[in-house]
Amino acid sequence: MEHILSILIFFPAIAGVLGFLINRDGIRIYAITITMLEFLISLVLWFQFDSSQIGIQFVENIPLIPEFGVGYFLGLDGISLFLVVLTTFMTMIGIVSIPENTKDMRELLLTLLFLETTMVGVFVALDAILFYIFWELSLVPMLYIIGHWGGEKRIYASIKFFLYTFAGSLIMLIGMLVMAYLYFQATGIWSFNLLEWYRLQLPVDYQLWLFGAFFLGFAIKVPMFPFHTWLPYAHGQAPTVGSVILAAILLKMGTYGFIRFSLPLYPDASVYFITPVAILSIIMVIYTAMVAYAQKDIKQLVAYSSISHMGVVMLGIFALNPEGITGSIFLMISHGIVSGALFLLVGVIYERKHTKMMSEFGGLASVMPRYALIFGIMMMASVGLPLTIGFVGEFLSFVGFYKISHVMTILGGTAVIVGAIYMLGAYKKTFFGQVTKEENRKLSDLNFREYATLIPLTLLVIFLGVYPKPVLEPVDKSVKAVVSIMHQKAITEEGKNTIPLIDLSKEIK
Amino acid sequence: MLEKITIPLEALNLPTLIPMLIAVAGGLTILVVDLFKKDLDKSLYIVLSILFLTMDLGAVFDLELNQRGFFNVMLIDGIAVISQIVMIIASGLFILFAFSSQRFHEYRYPEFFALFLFMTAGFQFMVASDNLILIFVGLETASLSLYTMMVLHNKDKSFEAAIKYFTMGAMAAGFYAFSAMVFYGLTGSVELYKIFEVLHMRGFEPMILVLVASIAMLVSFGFKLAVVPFHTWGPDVYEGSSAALAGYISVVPKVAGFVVVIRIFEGLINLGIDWIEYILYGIVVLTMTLANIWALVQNDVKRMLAYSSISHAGFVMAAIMIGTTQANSGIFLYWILFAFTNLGAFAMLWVSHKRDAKYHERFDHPFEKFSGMVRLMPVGAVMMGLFMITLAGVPPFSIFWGKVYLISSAVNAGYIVLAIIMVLNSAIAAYYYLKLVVHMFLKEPITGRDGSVYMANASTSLKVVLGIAAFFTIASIFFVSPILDFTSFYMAMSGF
Amino acid sequence: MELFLYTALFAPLAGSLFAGIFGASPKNIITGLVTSSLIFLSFVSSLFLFVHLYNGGEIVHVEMMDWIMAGDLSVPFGFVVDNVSSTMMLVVTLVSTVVHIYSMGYMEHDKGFNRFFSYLSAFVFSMMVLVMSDNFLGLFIGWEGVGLCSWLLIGFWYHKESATWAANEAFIMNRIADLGMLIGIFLIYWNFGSLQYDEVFSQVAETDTTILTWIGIFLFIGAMGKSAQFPLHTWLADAMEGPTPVSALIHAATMVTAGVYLVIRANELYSLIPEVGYFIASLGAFVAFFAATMALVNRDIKRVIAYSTLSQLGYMFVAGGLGAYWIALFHLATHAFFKALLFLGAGNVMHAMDDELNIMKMGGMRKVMGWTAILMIVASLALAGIYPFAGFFSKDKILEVAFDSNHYILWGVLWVTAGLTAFYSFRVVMLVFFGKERYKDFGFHPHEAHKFMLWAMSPLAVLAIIAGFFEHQFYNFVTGVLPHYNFSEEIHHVVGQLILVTTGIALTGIGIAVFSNMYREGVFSTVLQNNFIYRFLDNQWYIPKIYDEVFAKPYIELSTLLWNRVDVKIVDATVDGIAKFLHTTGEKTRGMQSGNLSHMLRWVVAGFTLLLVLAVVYTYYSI
Amino acid sequence: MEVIAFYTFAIAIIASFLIVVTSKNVLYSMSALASGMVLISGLFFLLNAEFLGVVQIIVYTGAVIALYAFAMIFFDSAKDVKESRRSRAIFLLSTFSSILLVLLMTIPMSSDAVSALYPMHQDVGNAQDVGMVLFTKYLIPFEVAAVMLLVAMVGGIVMAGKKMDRYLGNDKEEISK
Amino acid sequence: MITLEDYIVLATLLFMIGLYGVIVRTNLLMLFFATEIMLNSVNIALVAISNYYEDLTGQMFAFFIIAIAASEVAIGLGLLILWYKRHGNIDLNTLKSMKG
Repeated sequence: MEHILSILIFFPAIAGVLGFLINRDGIRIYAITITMLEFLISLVLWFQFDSSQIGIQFVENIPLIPEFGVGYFLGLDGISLFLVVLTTFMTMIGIVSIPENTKDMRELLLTLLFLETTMVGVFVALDAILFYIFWELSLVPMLYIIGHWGGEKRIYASIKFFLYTFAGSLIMLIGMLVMAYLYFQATGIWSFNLLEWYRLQLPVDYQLWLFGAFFLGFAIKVPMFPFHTWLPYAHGQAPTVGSVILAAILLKMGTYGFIRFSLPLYPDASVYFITPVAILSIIMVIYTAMVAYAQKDIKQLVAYSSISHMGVVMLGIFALNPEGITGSIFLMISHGIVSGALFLLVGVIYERKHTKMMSEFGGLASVMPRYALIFGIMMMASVGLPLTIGFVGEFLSFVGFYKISHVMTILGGTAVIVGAIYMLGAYKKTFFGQVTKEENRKLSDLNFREYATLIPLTLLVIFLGVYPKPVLEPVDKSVKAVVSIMHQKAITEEGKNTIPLIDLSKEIK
Repeated sequence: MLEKITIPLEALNLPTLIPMLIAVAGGLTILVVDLFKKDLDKSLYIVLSILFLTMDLGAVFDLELNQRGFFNVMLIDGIAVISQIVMIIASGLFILFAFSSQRFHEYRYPEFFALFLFMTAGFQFMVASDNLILIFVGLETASLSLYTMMVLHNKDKSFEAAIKYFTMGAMAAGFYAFSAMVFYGLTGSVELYKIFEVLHMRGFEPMILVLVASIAMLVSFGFKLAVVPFHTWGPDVYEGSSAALAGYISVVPKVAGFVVVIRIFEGLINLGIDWIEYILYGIVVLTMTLANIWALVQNDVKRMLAYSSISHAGFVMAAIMIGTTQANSGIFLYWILFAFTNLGAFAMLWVSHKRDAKYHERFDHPFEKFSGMVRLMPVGAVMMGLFMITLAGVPPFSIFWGKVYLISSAVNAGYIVLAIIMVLNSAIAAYYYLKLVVHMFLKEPITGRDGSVYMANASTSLKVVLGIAAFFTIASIFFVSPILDFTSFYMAMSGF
Repeated sequence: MELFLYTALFAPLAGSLFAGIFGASPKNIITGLVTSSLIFLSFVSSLFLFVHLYNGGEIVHVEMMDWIMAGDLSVPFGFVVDNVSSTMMLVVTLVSTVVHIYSMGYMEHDKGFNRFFSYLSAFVFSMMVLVMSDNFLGLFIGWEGVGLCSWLLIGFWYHKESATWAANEAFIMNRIADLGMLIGIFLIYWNFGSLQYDEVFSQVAETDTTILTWIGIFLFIGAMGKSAQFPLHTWLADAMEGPTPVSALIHAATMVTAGVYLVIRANELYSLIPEVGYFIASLGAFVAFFAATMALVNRDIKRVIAYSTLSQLGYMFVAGGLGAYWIALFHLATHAFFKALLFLGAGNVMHAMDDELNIMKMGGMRKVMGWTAILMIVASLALAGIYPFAGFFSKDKILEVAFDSNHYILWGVLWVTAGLTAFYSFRVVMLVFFGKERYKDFGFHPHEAHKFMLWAMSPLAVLAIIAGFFEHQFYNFVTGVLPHYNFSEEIHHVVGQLILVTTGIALTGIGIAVFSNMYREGVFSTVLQNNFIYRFLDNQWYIPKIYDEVFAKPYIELSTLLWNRVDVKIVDATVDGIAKFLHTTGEKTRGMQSGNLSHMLRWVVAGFTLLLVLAVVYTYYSI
Repeated sequence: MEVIAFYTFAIAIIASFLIVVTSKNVLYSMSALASGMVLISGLFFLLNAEFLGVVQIIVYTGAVIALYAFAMIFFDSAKDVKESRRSRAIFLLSTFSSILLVLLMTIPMSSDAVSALYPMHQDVGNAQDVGMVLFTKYLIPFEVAAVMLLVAMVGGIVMAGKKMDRYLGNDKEEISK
Repeated sequence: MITLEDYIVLATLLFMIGLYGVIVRTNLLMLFFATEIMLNSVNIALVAISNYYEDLTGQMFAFFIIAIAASEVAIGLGLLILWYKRHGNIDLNTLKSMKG
């Protein structure tokens, strides 16, 4: 299994290409099988992952453009491991969730397979250019998914999504090129190898600028206020599966980027930018939560809630200590599962009624009790109830950030309040009260396909909420490694003070 | 009386001439064949052209580097060789467009193919010399052939385009001559290396005249490369020419233009004339940005591609302005990658060539024509989409690498702001490329239409061309390294 | 002993899951039986544990498994049964058992019967986690868990708009407080490096008081929410929208006392920061009074009891704040008994009255439901603090503490409140059970509750009567872990007078309630009803209105504004504006490409000229 | 003598070329062009470039003007042409740029540092001198120029040829099979 | 004494006259005349410089420029003839089907 990462990346793409040969009837089974296999491979990966080890594992390194230092360099650590597993898992769920009568089923499924390739690629690429390739490439299938299977304003939404993120990441590309140049100046060799880059200790003003460049790329993806406006459109218009993938995985690419690139490469800049980033994050948390509360379309509401949660993730990351970063990664995973599930749930009623307006519903709890139950669980996970998956990450993120700033944590912590306000409000409008529309009385409860997608998510939400250790432990180790790199590299006094010193020898048992 | 001078044949270094001679001979052969037997099928001429181009290419590969020939008129340095290689290969691929399944007026002329070869020879002379006279003559040979070939399409629009092109070309020729005159007056020479030498010796005095000469040269080549504000012919010429020729115009003449611009302006910049650098900076920014903005509002794919080519040329001009070895090798990397993608894009337009006013009264390739193409002809749509997102610079497809390399060279040379402008322009550009993708993939087809319209002009050769273009575009990641080796080698050899 | 611990803890969960399986099915009495018996099992286990500890057994402490481990943070699922928690467990499971059994009768006609038991058992589980956890985060699990169950149960009749509204209000109010609690937990973690009670409390002595003060404040903010202290009290009255057993269990006996429990649990901490303690006591006293005033005029039987709960919680906080933790706990326990009893009695009344809550429509009901009347009177007497009922002992102790610690104002307030308490509780009793049978005017046909429901209530009644006599044993038991409260010497001299005074005012209150003419005509005369104070109290000090105007409505408006104006019109419009700008620029300038050859040529010349000018300028300046 | 000749020629050339660019009549314009060309050859003679002078006369008056003349006949454009739009902006632009450029070009550009690469020989005729350089150094450009002329010829023939008469307009499809 | 500069100024003047003609003429034939003027003016300067330096290169250049001018005439006229055949005029303003 030396090339398991390559297999993991390219298996769906190759299967996707072959999928063109398959008859339309069989394509659904085919796609489900492929994604399940892919998920199994990722489980094997998890199984083979040596969590006692700190560094990068499963490394593959083939030079592609040696003159320019671009290589096919893959690797995995605890941080990316679960994002990969999440990716394969959510893609599988997403594919299962697609209703039978979707138009152009084959195209949709195969596009999703290609998308999976790019997403896995983003999380395992350790070469900046390779990362960038997957990063950008992921836009294309998503563009198609939103644009082809979306709602009324799908074209506007898809183009906006594409151009916005594209523009941001191009600035990031400049950052990468500058970084490579600085590396070249320092060593005389061109390289985009991230691990090599980690060795560079840059002057603070360089760090600040480069941090800014990377920040734009990542922040748009996250999406941070005020770069978030593409997201409501994208979600509002995307088909259910598109929203699921978008919320569950694509957004994580931004925050992952922060952890993988911004923090270890620019520790001092990270420290320097804590306050501005935190302020933006707090605005994200509160502002978008309030905007979410004002929504009439339940899908938009969930979309805005995603932004709000990502604000918490950002706070966790910029805590710059293991608690916060581990928490933010866990929150990424939990948000992936929960928001994915919420979008699936919204999809359920959309499929039945072809509207997402909350005013069209009401009293669904009596018509679709099981649906209401699962929705309720997911909602509670979303507002971060302990023993659900949402709490662990949120708590850790805030704990971490509390070390940085008390006041800002309190402000950011209002997430637990404002989140409850809009979520419970939405739940009340949709599920409680009398059944206002007669036609809603006939709505059927969940069917087998929907159970198949939602039950695993529900179980995960509870299991990982009760016992997050299998995930937290490897993540925590890798995060500690990152933090210790940051501490070592920090130049300024402030940096050294803010980033805790981790004794890694304790971690190797 | 003058003494007799004897020159040993070896000193003439005749091999430097062989490639061009082959092309010229090819043109003559075609003319002669036509004399003997009229109305032969175009396929003969196409194959003959390809044959001669192949031989030409072989001869170019055979050239020894860094030599001068024929009383120093010929200059075979790395840049000359590599540009010839690029031009010949591109020409060979574009001439394959003539294998269309529809019949076109121009292909009934054997002269078309002869002119094509003469044009190639003209461009070859243009790049393989640093003598302003030979450059001028080569340039005019090529340009005059090109005008004629455009006209042979025999449409109102192509006449109009040719006249516009020709008139502006004549004016540009005037500027070229004027510039050369000033250089000559300043230095008593028309050979670039000598010009720089003398200028340097004179300490650039009088500076203003050096600048005047440079400006006139800039106008002349600004026209040739279609940089703002000398670009105005571009869109009209693309629209007026057949897609086959438009694709050619978007690639090959520009290579020749780049070479000359590199020779002249790099020399001047390297000598330390900052002003040229500033002006080029401004022109580059204007060209990239304005062309992009105009491309945004186009309704016709070909016309949009015209503006996009202008913008891409602006990108490459940026590299010329930067002028480091990395940037210079990036020029060719970029242009090779661009050539293949553009080849594919124009091939798609060519394949779908079917004049039908029901889409648009003026345009042959309005965006609406491609609406819903993915339903009618999925493979074609995927290919076109591929070329479009490649042009937009989505990795890992070909142009991305060129962009990365050029932006990197900008960064390395300290032009961070320029790099940012470059990427922002890429972002703007993405919009209009996407517009086509959106039409093809996301819109519903116009009712009552089938996919045959997209294959109206297809033939096996064209499909092969498409295949080659697509292959190169997709697999470029594996070619970047060799091409880079190759371009860097030649660039380093010629000292740029 | 671990077995008992786990049984006590997980039996309710098992019951909840069992009932949950049938959640959407029609009523099934088995779910009620199973859950009730499992709760009873839990009670028995708790009893075993209690006995074990009472007999001087070791404190039971288990670490079940790891929960959150990240960075230096390590939080296990750890449970501890010590004297405090076992007391709580006993109270909780006892009341729960009663309520479960009672509910089988109360909910017998409800569609959501199974669901109800599932929620109810889940609540018990959460409450058990809350009291048994050995660390702050575990407590927080329970804390939020009971919040969730409270939300579910308040909104149990989800088709009622008011119920769901109240549920959400309760949840959100609690969340506000929870944020404070979380901040407190963060502070604890970063200052002590752990969240385990023992590790934290072993370090408090060496820690800076400022930090401790902050921790104390933030933790207390959490407690304020759960225990509905001013200004986060409004939800509790609204929470009465839930089924009455829920009110009995959650909003009287157990959940709302969690705040008090927290203060008691963190006594090591609060002992070191008397200022905060004093603040807590003051707030408690204020709430005691404040809630009692609202109870005076309310016409909703459950709301009156809810306000009285609030008021009693205030008492507990006074005790807790002044350092008399064991007394707080004692009052907590006794209060649990008589308040649950009171609620269940009210439930009977409601049941009889087809869920009518307005006491004005009742009256003279002792004739049809005598047993209930007796039970209610017992509970009311306990509440009023009349000897020998349980409330007398615990409440009196609190007054003593207030007096003893020289906080005479607090004492005064509490003393007045004691009178008010007596008055309103008997006002209810009188209006419901005595006087004119007004219900007949409204066409109700009340009937006595099921026998087994009354039997189920009986343990509470018994305890409400006798619990006070175990004060001494209780004191001995809980001070095993809680600090003693040392009364000063002087207090022994005045204690008698104090009791006298207090009982006096209580009796006066009762007397006024019973013998005044007011209730005969509908309690308060119309003149009185138009009085400002009456309206002020009737409107709950206008606080819900203020909240509505100051927070809720502006929040909605601001949200809409942010969305419609800021997000769409500014943030998004900026982005689109850039695109539009580019596009418009393109449209505006595409005229440059006029297609006219002369124009094209002129552009070239213009460019040429411009370059010339630039060249001249450059040369001129560079010389 | 030289001065007189120069100014005479200069003024005459300027005058005729001004007529070329301003006259409304093609015939006048063309005649003025022809005379200007001839006058330029006068300057060439003045500058000791006899060969070029001759070439100028032959090529321009002999060939170019003749071509134009034929073309003029073909176009039937002996009548006045309407020249509109003498806008102020164009006038200003051209005047300004002309003055600017002319002023710039008054700056002496020559230098003593420059040495002739292909010096003239005093003892031989200009034609011989030119021939010598043309057929050694500039042989290649010369040959390329030949190709260029061939291209021009081919182009001219093709464009004027009969086949081009098949009018396709813009909307018609190309010759179908 | 006539200096080199006099010739160059003359040439420049003529060049600008030609340029002026190019931008104002709407009759294409006359426009082409103007381009001829531009090229010819350069020839004067080239020959003058050549004479000044006593260097033959300038004359060579002028020679080639003459050749180029002649070729351009051929092609240009060909284009005009085609246009005229179709449209019956050679007015520049009739070239207007493409814009924007």
